[in-house]
Amino acid sequence: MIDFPILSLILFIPILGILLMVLIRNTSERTERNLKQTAIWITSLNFLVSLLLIIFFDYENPSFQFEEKYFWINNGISYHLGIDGISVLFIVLTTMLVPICILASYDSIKLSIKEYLISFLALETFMIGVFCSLDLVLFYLFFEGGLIPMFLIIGIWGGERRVYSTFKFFLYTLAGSVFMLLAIIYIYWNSGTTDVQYLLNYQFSKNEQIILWLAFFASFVVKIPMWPFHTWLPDAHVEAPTAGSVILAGVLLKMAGYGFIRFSLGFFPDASEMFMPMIFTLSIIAIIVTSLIALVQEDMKKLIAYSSVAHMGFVTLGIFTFTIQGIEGGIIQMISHGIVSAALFLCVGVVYDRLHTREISRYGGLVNKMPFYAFTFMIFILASLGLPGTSGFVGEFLVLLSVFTVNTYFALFATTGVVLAATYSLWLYRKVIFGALVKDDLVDMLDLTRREIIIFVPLIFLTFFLGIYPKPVIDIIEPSTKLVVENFNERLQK
Amino acid sequence: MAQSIVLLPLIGFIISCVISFFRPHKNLDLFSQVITCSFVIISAIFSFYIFLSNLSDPSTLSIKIFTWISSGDFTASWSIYLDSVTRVMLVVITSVSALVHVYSIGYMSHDDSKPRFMGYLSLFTFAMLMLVTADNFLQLFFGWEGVGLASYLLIGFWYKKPAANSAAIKAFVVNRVGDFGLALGIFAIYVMFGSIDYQTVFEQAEQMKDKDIFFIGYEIHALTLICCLLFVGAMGKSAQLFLHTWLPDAMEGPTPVSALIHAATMVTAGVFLVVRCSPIFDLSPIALDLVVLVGASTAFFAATIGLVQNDIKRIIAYSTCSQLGYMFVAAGLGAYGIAMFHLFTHAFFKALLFLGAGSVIHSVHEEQDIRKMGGISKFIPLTHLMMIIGTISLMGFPFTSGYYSKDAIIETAYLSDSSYAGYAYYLLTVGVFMTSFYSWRLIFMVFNGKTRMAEEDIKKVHESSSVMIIPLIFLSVGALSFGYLFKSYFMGSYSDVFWDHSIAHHHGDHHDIPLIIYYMPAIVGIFGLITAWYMYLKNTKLPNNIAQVNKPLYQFLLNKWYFDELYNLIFVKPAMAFGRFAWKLIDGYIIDGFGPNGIASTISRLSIRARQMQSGLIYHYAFAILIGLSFLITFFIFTN
Amino acid sequence: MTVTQLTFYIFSSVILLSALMVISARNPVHSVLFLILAFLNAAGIFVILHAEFLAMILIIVYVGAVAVLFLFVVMMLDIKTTIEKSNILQYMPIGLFIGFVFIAELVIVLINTKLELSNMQILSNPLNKFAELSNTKAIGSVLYTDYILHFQLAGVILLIAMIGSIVLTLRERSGVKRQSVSEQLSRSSKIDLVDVKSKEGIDIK
Amino acid sequence: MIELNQFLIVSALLFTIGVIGIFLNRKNVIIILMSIEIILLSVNINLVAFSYFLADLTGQIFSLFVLTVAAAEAAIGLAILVIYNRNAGNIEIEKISALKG
Amino acid sequence: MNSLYFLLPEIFIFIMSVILLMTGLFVKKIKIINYIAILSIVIAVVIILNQSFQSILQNSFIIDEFSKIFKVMILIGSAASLVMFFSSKEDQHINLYEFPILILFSTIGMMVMVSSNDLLLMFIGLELQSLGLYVLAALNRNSLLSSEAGIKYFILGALSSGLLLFGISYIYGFTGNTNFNLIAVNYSEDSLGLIIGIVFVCSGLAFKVSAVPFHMWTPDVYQGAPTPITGFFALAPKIAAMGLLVRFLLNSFGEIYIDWQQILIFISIASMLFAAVAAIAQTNIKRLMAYSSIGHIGYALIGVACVSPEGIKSLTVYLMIYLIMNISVFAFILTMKRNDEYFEQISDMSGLYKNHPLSAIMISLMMFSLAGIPPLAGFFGKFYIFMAAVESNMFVLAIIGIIASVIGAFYYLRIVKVIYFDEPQTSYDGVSIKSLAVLFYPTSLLVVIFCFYPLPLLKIAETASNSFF
Repeated sequence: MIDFPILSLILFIPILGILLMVLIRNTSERTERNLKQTAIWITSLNFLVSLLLIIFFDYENPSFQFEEKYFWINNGISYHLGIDGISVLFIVLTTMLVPICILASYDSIKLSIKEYLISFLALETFMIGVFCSLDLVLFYLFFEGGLIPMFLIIGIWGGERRVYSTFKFFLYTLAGSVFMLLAIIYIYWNSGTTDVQYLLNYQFSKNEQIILWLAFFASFVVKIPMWPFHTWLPDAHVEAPTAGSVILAGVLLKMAGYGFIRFSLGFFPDASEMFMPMIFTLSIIAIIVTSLIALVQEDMKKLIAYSSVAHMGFVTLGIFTFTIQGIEGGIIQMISHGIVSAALFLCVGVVYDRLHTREISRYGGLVNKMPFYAFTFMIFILASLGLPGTSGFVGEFLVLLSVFTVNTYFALFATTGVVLAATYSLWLYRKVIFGALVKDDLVDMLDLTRREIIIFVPLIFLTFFLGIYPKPVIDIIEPSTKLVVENFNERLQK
Repeated sequence: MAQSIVLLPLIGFIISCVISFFRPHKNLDLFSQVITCSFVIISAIFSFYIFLSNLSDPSTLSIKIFTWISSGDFTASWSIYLDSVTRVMLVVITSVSALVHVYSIGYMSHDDSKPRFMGYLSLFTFAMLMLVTADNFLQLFFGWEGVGLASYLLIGFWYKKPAANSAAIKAFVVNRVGDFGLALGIFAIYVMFGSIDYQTVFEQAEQMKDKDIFFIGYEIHALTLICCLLFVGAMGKSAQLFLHTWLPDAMEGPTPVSALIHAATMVTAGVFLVVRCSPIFDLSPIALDLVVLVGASTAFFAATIGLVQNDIKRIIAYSTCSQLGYMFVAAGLGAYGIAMFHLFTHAFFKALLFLGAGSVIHSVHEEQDIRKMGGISKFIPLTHLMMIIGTISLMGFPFTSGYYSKDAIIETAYLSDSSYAGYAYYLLTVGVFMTSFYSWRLIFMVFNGKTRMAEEDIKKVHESSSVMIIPLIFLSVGALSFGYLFKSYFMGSYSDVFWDHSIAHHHGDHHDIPLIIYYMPAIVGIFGLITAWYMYLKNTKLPNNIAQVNKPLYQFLLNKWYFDELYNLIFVKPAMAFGRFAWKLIDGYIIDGFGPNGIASTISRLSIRARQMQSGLIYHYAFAILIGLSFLITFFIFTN
Repeated sequence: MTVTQLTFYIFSSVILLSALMVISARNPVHSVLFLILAFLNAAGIFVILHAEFLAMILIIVYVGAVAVLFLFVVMMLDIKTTIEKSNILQYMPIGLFIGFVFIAELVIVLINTKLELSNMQILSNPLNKFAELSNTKAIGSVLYTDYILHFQLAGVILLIAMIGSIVLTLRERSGVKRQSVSEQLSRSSKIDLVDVKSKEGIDIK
Repeated sequence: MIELNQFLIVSALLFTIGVIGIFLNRKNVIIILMSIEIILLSVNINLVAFSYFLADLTGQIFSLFVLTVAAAEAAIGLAILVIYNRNAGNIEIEKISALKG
Repeated sequence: MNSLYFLLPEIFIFIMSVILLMTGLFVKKIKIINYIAILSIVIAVVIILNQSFQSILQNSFIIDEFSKIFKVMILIGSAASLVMFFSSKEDQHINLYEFPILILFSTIGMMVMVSSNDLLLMFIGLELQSLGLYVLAALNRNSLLSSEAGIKYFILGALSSGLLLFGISYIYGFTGNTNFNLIAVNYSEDSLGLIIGIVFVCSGLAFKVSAVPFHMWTPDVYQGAPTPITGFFALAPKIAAMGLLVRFLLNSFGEIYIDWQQILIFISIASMLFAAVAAIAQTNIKRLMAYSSIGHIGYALIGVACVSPEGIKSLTVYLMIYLIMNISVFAFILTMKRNDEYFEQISDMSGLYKNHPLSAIMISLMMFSLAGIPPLAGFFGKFYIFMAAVESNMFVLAIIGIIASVIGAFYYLRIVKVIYFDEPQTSYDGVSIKSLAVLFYPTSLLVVIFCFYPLPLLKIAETASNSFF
């Protein structure tokens, strides 16, 4: 443990970067390069600093660490940061993905690069804030604040229907989360504070729990997204620039999963228990229906987007089993999905940069020209379909295992998702990569550049690391998860 | 040593994987071939060593390498678990794999991505070894899926061929359906036993005998459920009835692959699983009955299809399917040792057949249709010989390997008092006839009789290189002698010592079997041989006539009982249709239409209405004020 | 019915009728005249209510100034009597309905209204405080004391009205020649003294 | 004696006439200005009546200020009307709708 | 003469405006007049801040924290519109020296409004303000739109004054007093006449704050009036009328709030929803801002409807943030001109990000802030309002509020969309005009960094609410 306010530092380094970049004026080619490099260095620095969190993390301690608390709005609502085993990994995931995103858009973004980078840095702050704030208002601030840069990222640098998509994304998620705001306010008046630590031991009456749970649910269900509130996701993904999709899939969706664990389970155990069948049902529908939808997609990104919905279905399933395995499985599934789907979007981005289309039918036989690419893509496709040995498997397995212990019906249905995942993933891979190279415009496709390889290597490494030796990661999560489960069971009113 | 058996192929895979990126480079190609082959050969030698030492010391050995997943009270480790079953499997896998590796050097000599192929083979070997050396169900599952992956990669090795790609996906997906059952089985095991380690599970199995589990609304006997679910996995991997459709299609891959994966090793993983879990299976008569039922049906069903197929590899594939059915019958009847024995012998003669077929295909320039061959034995006599050895072993000709193992199965079926033993016995016996018939049909149509090849093609037919023939010779030795050599260990007098608690044992009274029963398989087999000879060498018009007369039946068999079409109709098409429906109609029309888009358009319509209300005319504005005022006043008058 | 009551009824009915005429007369001039009539009768009601000063003011300010202003503007703008458009009928029913509801509610409320003076504390300017003074004097005595701020602010209101009216209606027409005395007087700006050499003359700009 | 509510009802009727004059009027703006004067007059009657019945002078003072304000309003209203007439060439209510939507 | 001392700010501004009125006749430089006007406002602010609490003139004029805060806000709004006035060029028609003077006079009216504790004073303050505003709306004498705006504003304003007065007469009649505190002593519980009076007064005031359904004038007047004046309309009078509404309702009818709370809830809901929906179809930025202000007033009214210390606090915070945001937005709207010609269509803003990237960022953030997206200041405004609503258990109001804010977010986003996503057009002059830059950048920055240190504003708001509870 260290006393230095390291979380604030991580939060503010990107803001510092923004200020720095605002000062860089003009838009000549050289300054553009300066801008990009500044952004990369700043975010990499932030990544390194965030690694300190892991290094100094106290593995035995299940409660919050690196706490910071300053007076902010009033005695009940303060600037309170802190992380535990559940959140620390998400922070590192975020800080890792942002430099990758910036690197990924190094050449593909030509227009207003400055604003682009500023948006990303701002987004980074918001995302990190979500995972480390221990005050509900602060949490909401970050949770919603991320919409602004994301709106711009999709809207300015997106594809053809970007306006529709970005509005849908923004308004949909906003509409969901405002209810959470009301709930937060209600909590404030009810308990006199919005401090998470305090509220984790605060008992709401059963009826209150139901309403508040639903309000939080409204926010998370859209964000995660769960069927039938998922339709914004494919649109947003399809139109977003590559890096935008990466962040969207990699981090933004996880906020909701994190919220479910931290708040829905933490504050409202009775309501969570009560709504468990609903969550399960929706998750199952999400897993099966969106997998089937993914099966018939013609657009690569849309396919991956729908698969994200299915994967997130596993996450919610796991979380709402209220078992250690389930929650840990959910977290690992989120982290894994953060890596794998991010990488898949990057993979799509690679060919999109070259051919400027995401239509599956425009591709075919890329392996002939791009062996490295084919290899990389293969790894992530496999991880996405949950092959043992890759990160995708561990989470999925733990989730299904825990679901089975809770309810065999749901386990039965959820497991069919595994079969479907294999189908659509391999189908996509086959259409894009395999086959003879017959399309004229594919003849000149170049394989991964050095920059792209640099992007993928850490992701590949992590995919396997998490798949083969996830123990260090689980060790970080375990004490806090245990606490969550114990807390949940203790406070359950019979 | 045990670790190196498992790891060497992995290293080989990684090296060739790296090499494959720097293609095309002759030296590197060679390097990768040498590396992978030598690594696998080394591990084969080690395996033999371990196997032979097992004959004297059959103790169980478990080496934990490191923890894989540990969450709450759930733990699973990477480990190596050696007992008799594993040791047998190690021998089968590594030796066949080593031979196939070597064989591939020759077979793939014209391919331009050799390192990749060799790498995949090594990867497969690694995954298969992981499967058999697992000490818990999760690692087993890892290997299980790993071999699925390797199979996928190898079937789709010639990625330019659309059929190969489809077959690869089909193999993977159908296997996944099996895995689905296996995974559920593992979950159920965890729920019941609180652990998924073999040792814990098997030790506690006896106590769980009478426990029930609540599964999808029913109270079910726990062990039966577990076994059935595990068996679903086994069915997928071993291409048993209903989940068999991928295996014939998998023949799109290169032939060494078929030999290694789809004959000798991967498909037997299902049998391995049942044998491995024999302590549980033994406690669940219902599950065992199911195994028998499915196994016997498959044995019969696959054989019927094999009768009429024309693709050389597909015939052997159906034969594999059928033989796997035999193994399951044995396992299902509680004769796990016999099942393992048939697995063991089958690996060799089936690999021999496949590699021989590969050699044939290689000689006749990638032609696989036996109707377009014929009379080429004089060009490739060695191959012909090897194929005949394989075939006699397969048909169970006395004193060949197959004879011992297959006979044992049929005898067991005859003797067993299991409820489906009779059913199995008759089907298997008929199966023997059909096996013999289609095997010989293949031999006769390929090697004997008048050639049906084009003039210029037949001139180019030549014997394969020695690098391909030598593995065949090794295998043929196995196919001929291993049955005799090891029968006493697997099922005979030494079997108790040999298996040493690694499988469940039955010490039933030794019944006397009527001689006619004892010789029945051999007689039926020879009868099959004669029939084939008559139909395909003597009276070559007969097959056609029979086909003409029984056209529906012929078509039914030729189209593999229409399973593919049926699945297409039941699963694939509805899934796609539902996907499209869910996408366009539910997502697009209902959710979006009434959700975001609907609300948005409603609001914008309202907005236009509101805009029209702002007419610009003062008296309208004043009127609005008055209405507001009247409303408020009315409201208050009526509330007070 | 007493005389007071009678006069009240006469005054009020004339007020109402003339008010109706104001809004319905076709000729705006007539409207203004009816407005004046209404004011005059209102002054009468004021007298009934013993507010003599206000009655006078109403006549002086309203009839004398405001109404005349109206009349003046009506004349100045030369408003034509327009023919009613047909669409008035379209809105008439709903308008009248709302108006009717409105008035009905007011009347229903007012019919039963009674002041319960007994429980009221009237603290600002109860008339008994000025019992000995005339109405005008009483008003004057509070207007410049208690209401000084209000009174001054009313002055500001009138000032604004004045400034506003001037600002708005003052028209600076271009091309209108005006006499600027100061500019005329400051001759330095307009007159150059030039030495004219003989026989050369100067250029006239 | 005349009751308070009689005055109030007269005043309410007058008020309503004024209001109706604003929104049922389709002629010109001047009539509207006059309607406003009628409304203010009704207010004055109210105030004076209350003043009388409450025996309180405040109502009359109030009424005085209302008169003042009414005068000022009339002045400004007419001024605006004049410049509108100057710009548009008419003061027909139906035509005052350049700003809308 | 104690009383006069307490009236010092009002008197000072009055004297200054009369002096300016005189000097204006001789000084041709209108800028100088404007500078002096701004200066006098600044001085007035200083005086106000140094005033002590007092109620004078038989308790009809109150100086307390609430009135001081609101007066300062009003003066800031007025000063901001005077600064905006600098941007109008010499040849423009509103370039009259009466402009600052009229604004000063109106400002006096508003200051009286927020201090008044008496129906009569309230009415006079209101009229003082309104008359100035009527003239200002029509100030561009040669423009048809401006004079039409003037005429509409005037007629409807006079009508609303009529309603207000009618209501006042009833309140006076049924309580026998005009002083708010005395009214509070005298009302009888079940007097329908009184309630009708309250309804009428509320309607009149709702007109002044432009709450639905008394809002119809707002878009037209905003559009027709010259832009600096529109800015003024959006800033000061709303705040003044809101302050007046609060004082009137709380001081005189605080006890029977159950009766009038319904009115506020109704107009608040109507305002929020209607503004959010109606703004979507707008194409003119000034009209859009009109609807925006209607919506914001709807939210602010929630604060009043709560009738709680938290409610008044949230109202004050909301109005302060509203003021800051609107100054910024109107300063920006004034920069939307090419070759000295104003462009008011939203579509004219396309491509702003290319020509003026910084102001594009700022105005976009401002739009997000208006939409109430965290972490910008606008969020905190709404946050406090909802805090108050939830505290008072007005969940329906809060839920409708958030729904409206989501709908409303759409039209703010549309502006961001035009700025960033649409094809660029010819450039504006940009925020090159110093006077506007002075307004635009600091306010924008304030909105962005508000979240870091919101405490001062909250403290101020708290003291404001302490004046009542």
